[in-house]
Amino acid sequence: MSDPMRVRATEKDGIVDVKILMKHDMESGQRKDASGKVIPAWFISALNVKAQGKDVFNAQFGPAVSKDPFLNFKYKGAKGDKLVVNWVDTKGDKRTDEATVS
Amino acid sequence: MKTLMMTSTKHLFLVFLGCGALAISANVSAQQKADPQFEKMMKNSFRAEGIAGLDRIDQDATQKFCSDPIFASSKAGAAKAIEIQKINMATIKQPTDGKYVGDWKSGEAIAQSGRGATWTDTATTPIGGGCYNCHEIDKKEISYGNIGPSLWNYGKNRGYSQEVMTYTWNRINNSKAYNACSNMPRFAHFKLLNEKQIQDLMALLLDPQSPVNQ
Amino acid sequence: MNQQRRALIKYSAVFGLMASAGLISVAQAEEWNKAAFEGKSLDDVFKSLGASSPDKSSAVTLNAPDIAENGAVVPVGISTTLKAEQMAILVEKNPSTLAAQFFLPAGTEPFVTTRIKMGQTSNVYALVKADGKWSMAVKEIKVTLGGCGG
Amino acid sequence: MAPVSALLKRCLMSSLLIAFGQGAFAQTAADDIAKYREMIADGNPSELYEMSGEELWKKPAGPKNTTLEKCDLGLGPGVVDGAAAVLPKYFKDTNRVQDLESRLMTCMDKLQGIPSQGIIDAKFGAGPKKDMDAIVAYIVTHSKGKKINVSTAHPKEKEMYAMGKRAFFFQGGPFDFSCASCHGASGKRIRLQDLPNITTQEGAALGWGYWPAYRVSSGQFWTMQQRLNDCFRQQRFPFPIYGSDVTIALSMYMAKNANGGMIQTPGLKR
Repeated sequence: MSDPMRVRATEKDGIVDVKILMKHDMESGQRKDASGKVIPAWFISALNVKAQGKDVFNAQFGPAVSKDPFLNFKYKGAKGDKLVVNWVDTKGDKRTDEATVS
Repeated sequence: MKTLMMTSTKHLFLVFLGCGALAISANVSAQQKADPQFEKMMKNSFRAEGIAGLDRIDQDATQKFCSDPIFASSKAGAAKAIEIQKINMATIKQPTDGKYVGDWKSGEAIAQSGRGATWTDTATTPIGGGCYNCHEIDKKEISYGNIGPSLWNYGKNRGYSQEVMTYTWNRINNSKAYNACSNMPRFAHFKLLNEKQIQDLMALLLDPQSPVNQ
Repeated sequence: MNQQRRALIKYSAVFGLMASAGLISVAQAEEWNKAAFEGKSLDDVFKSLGASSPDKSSAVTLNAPDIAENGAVVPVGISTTLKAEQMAILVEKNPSTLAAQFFLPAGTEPFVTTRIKMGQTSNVYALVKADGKWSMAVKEIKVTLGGCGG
Repeated sequence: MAPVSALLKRCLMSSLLIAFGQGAFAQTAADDIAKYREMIADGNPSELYEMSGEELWKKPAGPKNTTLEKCDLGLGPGVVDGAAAVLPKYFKDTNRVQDLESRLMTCMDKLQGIPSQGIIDAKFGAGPKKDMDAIVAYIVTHSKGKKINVSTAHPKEKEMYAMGKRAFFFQGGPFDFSCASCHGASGKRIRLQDLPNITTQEGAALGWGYWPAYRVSSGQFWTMQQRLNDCFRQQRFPFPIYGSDVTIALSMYMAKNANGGMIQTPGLKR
């Protein structure tokens, strides 16, 4: 099972600032291991964020997003909003974490 | 100072010897003594891994001398430094084919690479010169270190005389021949670079066509 | 139902999984643009995004450093005064040009920051789609060699 | 350094600086690098390690199925806050000076029954060392903002400092490098990376205070043990054994020199 995400969300003047750190190797398919064999691509390909059950952000990643991906976005919301963050990777592994806007 | 720099390396070298000779007279401090406890710690703290054997922490005279900066910078140390420089000068061989200048393009690649000789390398991993780690060389490379002096316009400033050739050859082969505790590795002494590679590095600095001299 | 099943089969296994797991709605999965992520040039990606030739616009800001100390992590942000519904980051000299794209529902600010890998010094493009029209900003980011190199 | 070489160095450096304006050129690049660092500072992936480290600290493990919550890191059993700011330190129960990692190995051994050898032999970032990395991230995060306050009052601490100092200047290997080759003078860089001068308080605080750190170049969280290990690799030395005295002695030398500086861990490094 994958490691949890770190989700920080703070509200100011009606705007919620969301920062997400995900634990993922984001293998690009360009790297070689010690024996010279190409390490196959394996990366988070899509991410969805819902606030109070409604989509606020969708991202699609290619292999060029950095290891342990970081995302920062903002939406119109309020303190106490319940965020649900989902991602899925190219092997079908997935992860869901929740956070409350402070 | 600027003029001194621009004239010739020989003059620099003479200043050098002059200072060294002055320093020989007084002899107060001595090199730090062997400390059995320290040696025991070093012996017990490392293990061989890949090509990096434990013999790598057996010091030669130069390394031992330079591991004691207090003594090395003392007056007595200055006399010893001359001795160390002589030992190192004696190891330098001039190019077997009499050629000092090779191909600056290969030289640039060698100067860029900082690889080789670690325990994650193999005996056949090409060893780089790692020159940009410490020197500015071709101005186009903005990622350069400053532990050593800039080498931009190296030949353009010094000229391409045999004197400059020999000095530079020697300095790349074994920098400790001129400065006992130079931070620069002894590339020929430890067989880090071969003769061809050193000729190519020479070209980077001393081929009038090299981008360094534009 | 039948129609939906057929649609699912068309997607890569991954997105089928995503959809069947209920993580991402079928509508979104349909939008996932495999061709765009496999594009090897700016034109490939522009075409796949339906952005034939985006205009450079001062309304789009690409927030990124001039020099990256390491190509493995290059911070890149896009913001705009336009009412953005979609954004994308493209790296001209990467093996695959499109790094990431984002979909912003109404109520989400036209702002995003992420981190990308760059194999070498390259132009980086920030694309913004607003009112069905694509605009962009471009900036060269220098990727430097660092450390001892060993 | 011998006066001769000092003179040569001064001649070369100053004349080159004047003649070619090297300083100004490098400054622009340095400013750009500073901007880059500022941009990535927000969102340090060390946090991901810290999260799992906290879990591991509080989760029963090992043959004794015990947590680490009673581990004495120097400020008493179970005290995590500020513990990293006083290490390395002499511990009576083991009768030796220990750094964070070697002390954690003692706790894992004594409290949980996990033998240290398996941790020492593991590859970095794998197996029990992966857990160790996370636990270290958790501990050091709880010293962030604390003043570095390392003691050399105990004779064994004093001795460790002296040995660390000697090890710092010890040259060896085919490159003739010591720690001091790169970290013994101020204002120096390798490529575009600033090299803290560990022989000064300011420089030592910049080094010691920012490690352990997440390295963006490798995408890994590195403990100080791993940082030192890779320094020795680049020095072309043989392999320093995990938790060995030379690593603790060097840590003691750095930490003591850094006294009064601020712990900023976990850092975020190139």
